[in-house]
Amino acid sequence: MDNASTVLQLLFSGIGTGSIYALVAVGFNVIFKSTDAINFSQGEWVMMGGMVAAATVTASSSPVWLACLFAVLVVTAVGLVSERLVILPIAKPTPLLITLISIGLAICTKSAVMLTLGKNPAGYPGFAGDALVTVAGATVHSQTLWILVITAAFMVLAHLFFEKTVLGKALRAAAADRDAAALVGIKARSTVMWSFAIAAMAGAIAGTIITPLTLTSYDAGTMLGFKGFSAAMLGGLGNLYGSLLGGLLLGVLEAFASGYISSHFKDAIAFVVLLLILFWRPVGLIGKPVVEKV
Amino acid sequence: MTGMNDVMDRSRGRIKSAAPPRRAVRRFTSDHALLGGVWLVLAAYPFVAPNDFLVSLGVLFFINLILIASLNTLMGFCGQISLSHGAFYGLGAYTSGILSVKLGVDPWIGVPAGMLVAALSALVIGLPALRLRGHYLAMATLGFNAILTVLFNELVGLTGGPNGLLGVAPFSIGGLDIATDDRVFWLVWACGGLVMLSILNLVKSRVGRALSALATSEIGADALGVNCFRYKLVVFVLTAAMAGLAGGLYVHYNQYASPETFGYFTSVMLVVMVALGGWGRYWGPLFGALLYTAVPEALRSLGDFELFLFGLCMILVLLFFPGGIAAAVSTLGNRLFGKKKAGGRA
Amino acid sequence: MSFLHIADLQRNFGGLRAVSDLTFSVARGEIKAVIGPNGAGKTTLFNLIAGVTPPSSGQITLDGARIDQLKPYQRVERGIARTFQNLQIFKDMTVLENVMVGRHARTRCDVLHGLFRTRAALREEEAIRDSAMQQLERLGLGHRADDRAGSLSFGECKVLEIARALAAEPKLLLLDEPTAGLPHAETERITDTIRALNAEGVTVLLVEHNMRMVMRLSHSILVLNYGRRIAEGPAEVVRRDPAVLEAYLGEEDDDA
Amino acid sequence: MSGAFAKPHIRARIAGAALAIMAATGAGTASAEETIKIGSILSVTGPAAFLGEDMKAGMEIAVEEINAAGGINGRKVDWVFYDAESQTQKAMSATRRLLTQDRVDMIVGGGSMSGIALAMAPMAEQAKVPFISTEGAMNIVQPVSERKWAFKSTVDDDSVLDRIADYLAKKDIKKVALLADSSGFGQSATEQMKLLAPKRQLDVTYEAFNPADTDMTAQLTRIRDSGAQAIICWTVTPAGVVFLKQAQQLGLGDRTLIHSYGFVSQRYMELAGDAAKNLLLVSVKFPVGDQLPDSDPLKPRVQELIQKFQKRYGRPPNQYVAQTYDAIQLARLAVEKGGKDKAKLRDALEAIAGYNGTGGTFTFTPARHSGLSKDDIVMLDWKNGRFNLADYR
Amino acid sequence: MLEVMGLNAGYGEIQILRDLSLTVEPGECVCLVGANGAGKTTLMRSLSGLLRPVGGSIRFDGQELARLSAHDVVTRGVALVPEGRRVFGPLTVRDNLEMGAFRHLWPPNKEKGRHDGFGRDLEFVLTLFPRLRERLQQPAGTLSGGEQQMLAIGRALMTRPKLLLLDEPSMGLAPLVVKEIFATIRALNAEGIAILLAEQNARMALRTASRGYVIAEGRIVNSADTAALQRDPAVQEAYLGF
Repeated sequence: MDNASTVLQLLFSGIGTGSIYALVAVGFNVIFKSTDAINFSQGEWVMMGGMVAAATVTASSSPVWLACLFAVLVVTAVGLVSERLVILPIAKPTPLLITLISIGLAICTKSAVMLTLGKNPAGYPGFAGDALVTVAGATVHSQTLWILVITAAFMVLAHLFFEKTVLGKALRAAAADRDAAALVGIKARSTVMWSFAIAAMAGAIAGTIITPLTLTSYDAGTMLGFKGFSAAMLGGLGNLYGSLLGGLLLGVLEAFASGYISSHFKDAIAFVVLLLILFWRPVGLIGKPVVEKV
Repeated sequence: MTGMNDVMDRSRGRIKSAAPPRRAVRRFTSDHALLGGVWLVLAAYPFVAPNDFLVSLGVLFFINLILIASLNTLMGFCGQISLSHGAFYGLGAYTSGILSVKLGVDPWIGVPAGMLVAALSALVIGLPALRLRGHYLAMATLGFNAILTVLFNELVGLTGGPNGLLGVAPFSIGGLDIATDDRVFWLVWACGGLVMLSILNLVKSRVGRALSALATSEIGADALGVNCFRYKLVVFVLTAAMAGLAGGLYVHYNQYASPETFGYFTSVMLVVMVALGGWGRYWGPLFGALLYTAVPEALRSLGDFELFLFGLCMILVLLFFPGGIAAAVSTLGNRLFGKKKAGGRA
Repeated sequence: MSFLHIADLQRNFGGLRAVSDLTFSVARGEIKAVIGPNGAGKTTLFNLIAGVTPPSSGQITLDGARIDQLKPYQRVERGIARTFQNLQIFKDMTVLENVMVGRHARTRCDVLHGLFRTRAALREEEAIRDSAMQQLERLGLGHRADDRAGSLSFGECKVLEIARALAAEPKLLLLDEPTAGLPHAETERITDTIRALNAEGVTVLLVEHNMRMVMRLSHSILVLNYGRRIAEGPAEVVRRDPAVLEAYLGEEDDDA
Repeated sequence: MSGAFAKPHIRARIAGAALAIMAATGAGTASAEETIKIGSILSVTGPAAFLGEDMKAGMEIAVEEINAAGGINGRKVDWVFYDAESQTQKAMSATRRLLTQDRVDMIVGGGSMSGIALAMAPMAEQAKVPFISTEGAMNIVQPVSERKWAFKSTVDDDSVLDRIADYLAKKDIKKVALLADSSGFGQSATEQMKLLAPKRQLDVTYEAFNPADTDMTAQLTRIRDSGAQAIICWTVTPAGVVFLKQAQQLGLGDRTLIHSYGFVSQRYMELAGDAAKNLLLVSVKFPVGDQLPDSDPLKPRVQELIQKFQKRYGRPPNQYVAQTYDAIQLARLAVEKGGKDKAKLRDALEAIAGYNGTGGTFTFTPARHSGLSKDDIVMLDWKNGRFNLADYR
Repeated sequence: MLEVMGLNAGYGEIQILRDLSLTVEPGECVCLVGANGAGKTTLMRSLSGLLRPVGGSIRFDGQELARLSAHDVVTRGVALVPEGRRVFGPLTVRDNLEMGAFRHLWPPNKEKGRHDGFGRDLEFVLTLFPRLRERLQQPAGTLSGGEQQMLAIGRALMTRPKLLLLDEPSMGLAPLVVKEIFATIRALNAEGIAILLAEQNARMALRTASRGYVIAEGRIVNSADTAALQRDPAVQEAYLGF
């Protein structure tokens, strides 16, 4: 149990799951930055991505990647519409109220998927079928490699979006200072809408790429959302790179806790470490403390 | 019941006899009288409920009330979030339940022990966690709940694991088992009343004032000599003990406990119910507990649509009454009776 | 003998030195004003004395005892009370309750007394209420005692903050711009109140922009700029100091 | 509506509209004289929903069948169903509703999850109402001294494991790994295996996983290193598919992979794809009813139910349908003999012997409240898109 | 050009501005002096749309602004340089300036040849503040206070305002830097941009503007040309206290 290939095997599985957590954490972060709220529907969007893709694969015999693309578009639209339907009408949007309403949104999203796509677990083959790949003595499912590639690509694209495009910069500007952004003509409420769309997209991507490995069902979202939230906190809320770090760290932590300590208690172990990190660095690994002004 | 009558009589006597400096502090305020009245009305419930099932919902109502009221004290009056109330609820239930199953300990001893365990664990987690703020505090408490959920599930030898803890003894008084719905009702009715009374007392005390001060501005309260951290911790521990009490009542009523009752989802829903009832309003938890107990039962006949409608109701209430139902009721009351009250908190 | 003594006090925020190598004293019974342009470090200095911000280095001594490591509430118990420039009013409580919170450091009944509403707690409560009411009436806010603090005007909030601080029976009162934004009449009354308090033996440290008030009220003035002391002394001396004029009012020259 | 109230007390205002509505939803049914009232609780939402749906369908078919045939001794079945939402608390509430509001004669179905059935059994016990569980765990009906009123229509874990041990013995396999999920279903198997292993001289490595887990690399790596020749996976959740895929991935595909009876689902096999090609499943005979030898007494009934289900739902049924269908039929047998008297119903259940259902041949005795035995269990594999009988006896 | 009539504004139950009126003519530089808390910032926030006034009107070039949100006010040609600079700390200097031009860059297909317009505006700002050119790729949060003030003004200019509102541009800045900023303000005014300047540093403000208002307790208590105000002892009393 302690040879190099085992370590590598665990590392791969940790990074694979961790990538998913990271994507989910990005979703949390994007919405957190524009609203200061925790969006509980994030996990449901992950589930929805997988469910819609699976339904598409079953219903039309379209190739998996096309079905996934379609699912990502659908869920992104759902995110956008959700914001218009339940967040925009809030008369006085406080972070707390948005958070609470997002819990209601999560329940509705979950049950809407159940009512439309059914209760059965769903899945589909990986992008390269179920082929296996051997890397330095560790055997991994080809989909794991796809997960790594797509997560990396998403991170790079997200980075470019936020650093190079007018809209991305506007979202960052609004996150940094809502009033100052309004003063140059950036509508705070549109940035919220865009952030919901981006968060839903990140979630849906995570959902579509993990489903070939783990399957999904209408109630699978809550747990993934919870893990993604933990990853976001671990990295430090409001930081894109923190999400990546937090997600990977949580994934690897779980894999090794499960591999070397106990698979019964691996979640508990992961959370104990997470709490210790939070107590040591109260704003996450790369979070910045907010100085209160008196 | 007689206790409550007593309370009210004494309160009247006190008003008459009290020497009248302009704003003398009375032992029993109008809120105390209202609480006594409400509890008397609630006492009528078993007599009008058409069957034991509805009485059993009444029992759950009081258990939920204790949970939501204790969380409201922490969140509404003290401004601190806790997503680990489900865990404290579970610690109360499992401690007392396990003591009963494994050692045959009497529930009258087991329940206080469960409250103690819940309180101690709150102390241990609160010491580091309450230094965190906002979302990070939420995460820390949520993480604590996640850890305990794993323990409830995996310590099979103690808790019975996912199959649950079986064979918990009911409360009994002098050989009389308090096992049926109508008997348990009086027990939880009394416990709920005591919890509501102590919360009312606390809110109306020097400490309660300090709590609402620190909820608004910790820096402001600090500057007036309030040891904010200590109070946050004390209230966290106190409300954990109350949740432990709810857990003890739950386990000896059902004579069973299983882990998923005390999970992450329960903690989140309790927070939602605090908000729906009326954040930081003394009477809010009454509405929150009513919603939490009755709405799912009322929607049950709708089958698969239940969950969707439940979520929808939640969103609509929050959109139209962001202050919760208690706020809506008091606004309505003020409009009807043209009252203009200064302190809208209690 | 100095009542409050500050020695080599320094506080950095990131790379910024908000307060730098600051040494000064306040004598018992003195009214001392701290002035300086916006951002000179006055509020940071207050936060350091009240304990909101821990110092990066240096010492603060009150009545001969070090207090720089104490928590804010402990400093209140030692006799320091303050008001805030950005008001920290408890908006959802009544005016009277706000002042009653101010009595906190001088009262004892704790959680258990509260839960059981003991006789001791009730008796204490009565005392708190009376003394809080007294403070309010003394500052002319008695008629608003039962109103929600959030409904007070800006000026009334300022007065409320002072009343609240006084409820803690301070020996040293820190006032952060107590009259900023107040109409003339209210400014006058607050000036009189501060003078009266001082006559009762309360030492006052005051940040204020209203120069006339500062000049009339204070026994000495400390001028800060960039977190450093640029002048200190009686009003007449300070107001003629060219460094002060330059820092505080902008340069005199016209060639800009 | 007022007639629905059992105790006509003065109604106070606080009872409120909500309560009145609730009282009306369940209590307003026809007079209890001519009907036999059966209450059922299953989870058709929540994590166990995918089981609950099929289980509910099995009951629906059985109830309809009985009522179409004119009821039981002339009494129609009045069937009351509640969703447990995969939550024990909800199920207990629903049980109280069945017992005190609906006043059912019998409860059939224990919430689709062993944990729920375990909580319901003592309640039925206290109310002295017969309870036929359609869930797996053995302590639902054990010890019989404390479970006089509880019966179960499913196989017992110890019989299933014993049956697997028979198969392993046949193949001369001694080193085994048991990978069970952390639910009640999985934990019960681990417990039973620990009792059985020494008796059958098996060397067992125990591993566990969380049903929500997305990754089992760590557990499977340890199993690989333990040198187990056969791996038994014990779960009803989709995680079982993850197990199959990752076992392939880690090169365990050539070892004997066995899934428990909870995993016999066409859908899972399709999702597992190639990874299921060498898989064996322990099962009741139902999924392969048409392949049974004609001598098997179960064959006609099984085929009948399969056809009925297929016609109604347009897909083949799985064994969950059989186990709830049988449970209702067992209730019917009891009513035929015992009428509406609950104690007599109980005794009648206890006296059922050699009844050929769709899931097996049921025999209850006062000492044993599980109707099925090792003989009702077979081994299946998945080839050419269907389940096949791999090992009959 | 700007005509404020009977403006009432405040926060929650607290009213700050009471029946306030003032005007700014095209190309004018008007200053607003008053003590801390007198209502200068509240007025600036109301004018820019950050705070919705309770009553009164704000007319600009004949259009009513009082009901508009900040992101719409800026499109009408009124830009605020807020108190405390409020630059986008994590964004680079160049991106901050680009955000100033957000309305012209987004949505993308609105206007042809927008890049030319953007480039010209950028060049104008960088010529005005050469120090920003050296720091184009630096995060705005790392700039010194003076540089941040320049950036804040530059960002507001990128919105192509007809009227520039400046709230306490000298706050917390060294005297030399203050001088520089005020020189720029005069230069901008010379370019034809109308300016309304709220400032505690009365000497500087009164020297820069041609006309001034004195504000106290949320009301205008005095208005005159700046030369007169500088000599007026009542102003000295109300504001300076000397």
